[in-house]
Amino acid sequence: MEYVIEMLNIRKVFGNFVANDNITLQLKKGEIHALLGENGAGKSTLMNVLFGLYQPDGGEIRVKGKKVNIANPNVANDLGIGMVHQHFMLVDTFTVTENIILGSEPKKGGQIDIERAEKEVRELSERYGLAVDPKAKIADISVGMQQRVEILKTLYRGADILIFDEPTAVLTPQEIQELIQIMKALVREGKSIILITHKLKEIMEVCDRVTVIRRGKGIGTLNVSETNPNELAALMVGREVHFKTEKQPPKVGKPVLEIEDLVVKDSRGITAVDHLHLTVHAGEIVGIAGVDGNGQTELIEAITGLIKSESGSIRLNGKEIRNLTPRQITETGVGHIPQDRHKHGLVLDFPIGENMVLQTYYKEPYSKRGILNFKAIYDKARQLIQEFDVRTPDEYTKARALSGGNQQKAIIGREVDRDPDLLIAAQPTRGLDVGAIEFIHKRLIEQRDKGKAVLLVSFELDEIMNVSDRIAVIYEGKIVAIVDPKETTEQELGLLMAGSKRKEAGVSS
Amino acid sequence: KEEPKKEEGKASEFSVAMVTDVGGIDDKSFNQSAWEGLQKFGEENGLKKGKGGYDYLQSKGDADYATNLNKLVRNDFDLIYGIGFLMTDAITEIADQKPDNKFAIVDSVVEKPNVASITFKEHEGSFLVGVVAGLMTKTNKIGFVGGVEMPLIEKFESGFIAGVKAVNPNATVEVQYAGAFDKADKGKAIASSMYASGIDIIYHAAGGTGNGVFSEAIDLKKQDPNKEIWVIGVDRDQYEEGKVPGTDKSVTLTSMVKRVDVAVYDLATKTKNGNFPGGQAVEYGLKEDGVGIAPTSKNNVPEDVLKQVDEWKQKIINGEVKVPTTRAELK
Amino acid sequence: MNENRLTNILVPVFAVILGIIAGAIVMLVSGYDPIAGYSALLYGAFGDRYYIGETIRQVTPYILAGLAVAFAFRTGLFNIGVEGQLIVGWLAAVWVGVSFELPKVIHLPLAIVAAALAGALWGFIPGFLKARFRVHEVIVTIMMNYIALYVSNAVIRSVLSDQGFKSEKIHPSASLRSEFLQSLTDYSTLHYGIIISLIAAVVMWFLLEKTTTGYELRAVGFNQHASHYAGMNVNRNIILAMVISGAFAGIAGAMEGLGTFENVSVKAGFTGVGFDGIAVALLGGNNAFGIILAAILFGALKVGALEMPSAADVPTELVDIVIALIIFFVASSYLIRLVLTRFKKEGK
Amino acid sequence: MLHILEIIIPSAIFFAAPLIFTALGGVFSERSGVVNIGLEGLMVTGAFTGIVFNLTFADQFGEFTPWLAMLVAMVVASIFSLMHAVAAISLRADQVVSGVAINFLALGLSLFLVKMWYGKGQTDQVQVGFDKIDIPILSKIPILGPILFSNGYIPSYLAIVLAFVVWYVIYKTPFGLRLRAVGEHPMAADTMGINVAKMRYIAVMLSGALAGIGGSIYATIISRDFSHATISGQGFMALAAMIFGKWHPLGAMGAALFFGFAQSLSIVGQAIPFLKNVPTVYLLILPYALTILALTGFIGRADAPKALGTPYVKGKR
Ligand SMILES: Nc1ncnc2c1ncn2[C@@H]1O[C@H](COP(=O)(O)OP(=O)(O)OP(=O)(O)O)[C@@H](O)[C@H]1O
Ligand SMILES: Nc1ncnc2c1ncn2[C@@H]1O[C@H](COP(=O)(O)OP(=O)(O)OP(=O)(O)O)[C@@H](O)[C@H]1O
Ligand SMILES: [Mg+2]
Ligand SMILES: [Mg+2]
Repeated sequence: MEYVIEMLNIRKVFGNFVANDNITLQLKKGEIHALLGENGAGKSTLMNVLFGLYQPDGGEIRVKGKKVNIANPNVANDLGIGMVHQHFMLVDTFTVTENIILGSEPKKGGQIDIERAEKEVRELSERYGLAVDPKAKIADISVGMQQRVEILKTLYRGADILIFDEPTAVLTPQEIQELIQIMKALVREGKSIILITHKLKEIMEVCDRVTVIRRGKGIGTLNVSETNPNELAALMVGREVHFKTEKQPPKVGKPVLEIEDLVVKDSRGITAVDHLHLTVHAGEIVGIAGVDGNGQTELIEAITGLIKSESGSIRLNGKEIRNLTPRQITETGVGHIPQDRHKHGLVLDFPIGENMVLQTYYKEPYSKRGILNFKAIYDKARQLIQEFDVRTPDEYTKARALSGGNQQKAIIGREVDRDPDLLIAAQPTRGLDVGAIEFIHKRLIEQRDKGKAVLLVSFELDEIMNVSDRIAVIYEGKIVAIVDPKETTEQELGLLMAGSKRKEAGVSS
Repeated sequence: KEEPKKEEGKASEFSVAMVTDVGGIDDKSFNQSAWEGLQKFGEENGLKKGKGGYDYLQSKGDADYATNLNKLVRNDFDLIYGIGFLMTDAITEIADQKPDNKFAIVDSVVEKPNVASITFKEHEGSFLVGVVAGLMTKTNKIGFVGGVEMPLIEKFESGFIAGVKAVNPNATVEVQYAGAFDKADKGKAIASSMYASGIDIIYHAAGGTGNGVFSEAIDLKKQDPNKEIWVIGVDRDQYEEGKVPGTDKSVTLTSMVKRVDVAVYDLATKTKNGNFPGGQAVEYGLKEDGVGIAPTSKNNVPEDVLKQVDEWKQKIINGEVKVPTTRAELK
Repeated sequence: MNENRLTNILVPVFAVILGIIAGAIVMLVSGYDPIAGYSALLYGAFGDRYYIGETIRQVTPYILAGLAVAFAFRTGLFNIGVEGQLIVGWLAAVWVGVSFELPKVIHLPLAIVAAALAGALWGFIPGFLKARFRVHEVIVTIMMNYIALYVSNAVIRSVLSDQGFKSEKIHPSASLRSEFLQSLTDYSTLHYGIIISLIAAVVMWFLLEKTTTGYELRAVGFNQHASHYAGMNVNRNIILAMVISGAFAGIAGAMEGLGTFENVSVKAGFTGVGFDGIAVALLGGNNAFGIILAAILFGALKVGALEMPSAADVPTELVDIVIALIIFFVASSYLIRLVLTRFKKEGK
Repeated sequence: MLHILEIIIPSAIFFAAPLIFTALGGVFSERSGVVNIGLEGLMVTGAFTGIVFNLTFADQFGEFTPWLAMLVAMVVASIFSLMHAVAAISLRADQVVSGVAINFLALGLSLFLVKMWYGKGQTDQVQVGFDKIDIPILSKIPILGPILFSNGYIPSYLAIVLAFVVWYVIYKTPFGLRLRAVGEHPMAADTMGINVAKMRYIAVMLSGALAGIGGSIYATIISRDFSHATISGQGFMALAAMIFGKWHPLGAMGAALFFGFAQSLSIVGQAIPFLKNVPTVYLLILPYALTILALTGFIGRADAPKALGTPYVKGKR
């Protein structure tokens, strides 16, 4: 049999919820096989079943033709199955080597033979072109590097079937390209790969075949060469999807956000934003393109008051807001869709309703003389849930219980509803499926058309190119170029982001 | 206000009970002693333990005193003891509320017509063990470990120092308070530092804290059997507490016994016979055999020293010597 | 939604039942008569008006200590320092009660306010250290307990002392005691504090659930980052939470100082009320109404236990075992929930 | 001055020893991600078991009694800690709450049994304790010998040795690596084939075992009997030592020694000339105040194991 893995009619039930409903997936030796589906379609669940983290409630798994019972990840390891998880499974305080050897440590006496381990890790990383420093602490290395550690973990255990669960969601374009090369190298070495991703372009680029699932059900398996992104998207969502969000030319008004000579240090005291200039006008979307770690996070946190900046000026509608408190800045008219929705965006243990007034609870009509008015709060919540299509049982449900996409919609609803003059959106679609992405893009453009200034930060070049009216490229804390999305290419942007080519910095805009 | 009717049919029996503080009836101290007196009284009068006979209630904290005393009132005991000065407030209050009941308090004075107060001249007993210490010390350095610094323990301290100075003006007495009656660890640490600094006899008036003093002395003695170090026990004969394992020796030089049992027994008998000394404060001293030194003292204290102790005892009983009860009087 | 709420109520109920059954088993195994034991307990807690009075008196500080623990819990903090805050509150209340002579309408509230302030101060320190230096409040509050104990003992000895180990009685104008309540309960130590503690429960509920301050406190308790993002002053809220929690604890101390004892004496060790407050808060689900019920239960158990040795020969410690097991079952509520869900499914 | 050190240091060490054992137990438990506020109760269990065993079997085992009592206390306390393990690991209980329950239960149960067996509130005093020794050779070193190696109890020295052993186990062995992984990121450990629940059970039981030793040596050396007041707060101090020591075995040992020193100073201080006039209360609160200051000053932020306090539920994110 040519299949190395066969998952036949797999069924997995959580309580009353059927996450996997008779899904079949067959993996050929030496292929890269994509697994595609909306958020919550059941992809991670299926792979967790294969990796032994969940036990299936029905169906069977064959490895190289032999029926197996994968009772736990140890069994999966023994069968040569390795998994790179959607959320990294790395111990931050450990070194690269310690993470890799965890669970199968080489020993000398009763002690871990750390030198041998480091040597093995170095050898392995050289063999597959996965450059890492075996002695570095995980907390100190980049996300891309961390992912290589994840891959090394599986290789160290001799896996020849690798599962990648949304590996590119957290990577920069450069890192994605590197990963693609790594995957190709792995396949050349005789490994087989299952790749979960929402990015159809990636599937088209590296995959041989693709299996699509929708709401827990298998839709079918196609050869990548015989399909196209539109078909895949339609299969996945169950309807037509528009990738290019339609939009009118911008009606640019007066400057809303004016940043001059801004200097911000990061938590370690290193200059992250370095004498930066940027202006965003009413009625336009300015996209900030850049490789992760070039000061985007610090820039946004400085504008919104989450961290203090060193010097320079930030004006909103002409009023200086630099180093005001977050509350003062919010009240001046800034809305912020934060990058990390769990950390900053929501109080997960509050009901959706109370989350909807997170910045406005102290104002009328939500409270009067210090006393909350729950009727007003939940009326507002119901309205926003309706308007922004937040899928939740009701407004009393805890935010924690919602899927990422719906949490994001709730946040966007809240921020937009406050009617801010400036809307900052940081990674607003990270990890979301195409349907949700489309919805969110429409909302951003709608805000622009209402005459708001929108500042969009994203690592997704597609998103930047698609949604922005102007693109500001950030590199090492400076805006190194301002380009028109209609006149640029991904290649040019990529070069700018890598700092290799400088255009006239956009002070003049 | 109406008093609950007393039950019928118990007329002939006389019942007594006591409330202990947190120490309980096995505290190797006054609670235990009081209970022994009560038991003796009960047995001699053919009473049963429990309601209608003789009984005790142990308190688990300050808040229980009043409740426990009240509980005994409600169980119709004829005479109710509160053991320890901590019970003072509770007895005072309840004596007012229940004027028809008879109460007694040990170690404190409550001036109410239905309360008999029992106190001891601890300073007199302490003086005698002070004499022993003063005569027996080799280093002329003596220690005193008190539980909590308060007037009652000051009586022990002052009497003891007076005793030492009376026979050995050159000896010094170092005084330390542990701040608690149930902190053996503090007792041990204090003892450890005292012995290390050359003190060879420690008198403790510290209840459970004193356990630590014994433990340190025993351990030192075990390590070096030739070491001349002693503990003076308090309240009861603490000879057993000082036993050094593997030997028949004890580090207990002598003990200052306080015969709470005698007093409790005495008062119960008087009350049964219709002579309840309500409103009076009875003080038990050397004369009344209410305090004294333990009979086991002869094991470790030579004959001649004991003879001198006896002489001093007579002087105190005669009134020739007046033992100070406070530091001020000591000076 | 409703089903969830039902489970939330059923869990503590089952925990209590299981705890009591386990206590009976312990008695059986140890050769005691569980029926006699529990009857004595019941009698000792509610047997007549005197016992009822004593039980309510015990419930009073339990409610307040429970509120103190719960308030901190709800705001994401674990206040093990209720014991120490209670001790300083007690001291402050008695100090005001002893040192001033004022009309009752001023004196009594003043003494209670002093207790609340003292407790609040004792809560402020760990709150401030957490806010300013991110020091773990659990250790600081543990340390503050000891400091409270020793400092208050020293103050009693040197400043308030009557005979060296306790203060004088407070003036009647600062007392919570009442002839009326005493005559009603045959001279129990019952005092008006129970009313204050019930009011405090309402205050806690209202403050947390109905006010913007409560909203902020809860938000900060759940997610400091999101609260900062939303413009709340995280540090201020951490401190405020500890201060309010400490104030509740301080008032609990006032109940002892102005009601039960009417003085304060040198303590050899902790009162235990503050630690029992943890149990009360947990059983009460950290909610004001639940705390009242839990305090009644624990108060009855504690007071009733005193009857067990004399009436049934059972050591009072049995009650501590029962309380411990109840907490244990509440903590392990997953088990109870699991059984409940099973049960419901089968019922359908 | 030297003489004062000869007084203070040995007593600092014997105060510290029970704390060291217990804090090391805490390190195991918390490194695996299980909060253990129940250390106090586990010490109570150890103290109770140690004393009862000693009283019952002193005649049979003579000089070995305290050692056997220590081992039995270790076993009993580790079995008792299973309750915390079951609640915290298998039943997903709030770990702080379950620890509080352990504390209440240990004290209630042991006093209940004391009353039942001995008919009174506290046990008799044990007759056979640990011996004080001067360590051969080392105690002869000038200056240091009398201060550090004389007049000590063997278990105290064992405690210090054990801290190094625990350090080795946690930082140098596969078991230690897995233990730390489970406490930092249990799901990562799970995907690496490590049985998270098993590791945590082992860790909690180790904490029970070590706290049991701590409790039993405390009772045997210091109080010599068991009562409600025998263990009163030492478990919490051990917990503080563990946190103060940043969840590191040697740190915990250092912190415990520091507490022991402060405690010892507060008692011996009254006998030191220049401290004599300081009111006792300042010396009494010194260890606690210093701990707070130390936490605020030098190590402001102690980073707890990341997964501390969260039950691990397979498949939950
Ligand atoms: N542990 C669980 N308990 C209950 N339900 C779960 C659990 N894990 C997943 N689910 C349910 O199964 C569904 C499928 O989840 P899964 O994580 O497999 O989705 P996915 O396809 O990987 O989505 P995404 O693209 O967002 O990663 C979820 O929508 C959720 O409702
Ligand atoms: N352990 C769980 N128990 C119950 N429901 C769960 C559990 N884990 C996940 N879910 C459900 O899974 C859904 C979220 O799925 P999933 O995490 O795949 O979404 P997502 O969009 O990928 O979110 P994220 O952005 O966090 O990755 C929600 O409906 C949630 O209720
Ligand atoms: Mg997924
Ligand atoms: Mg996802």
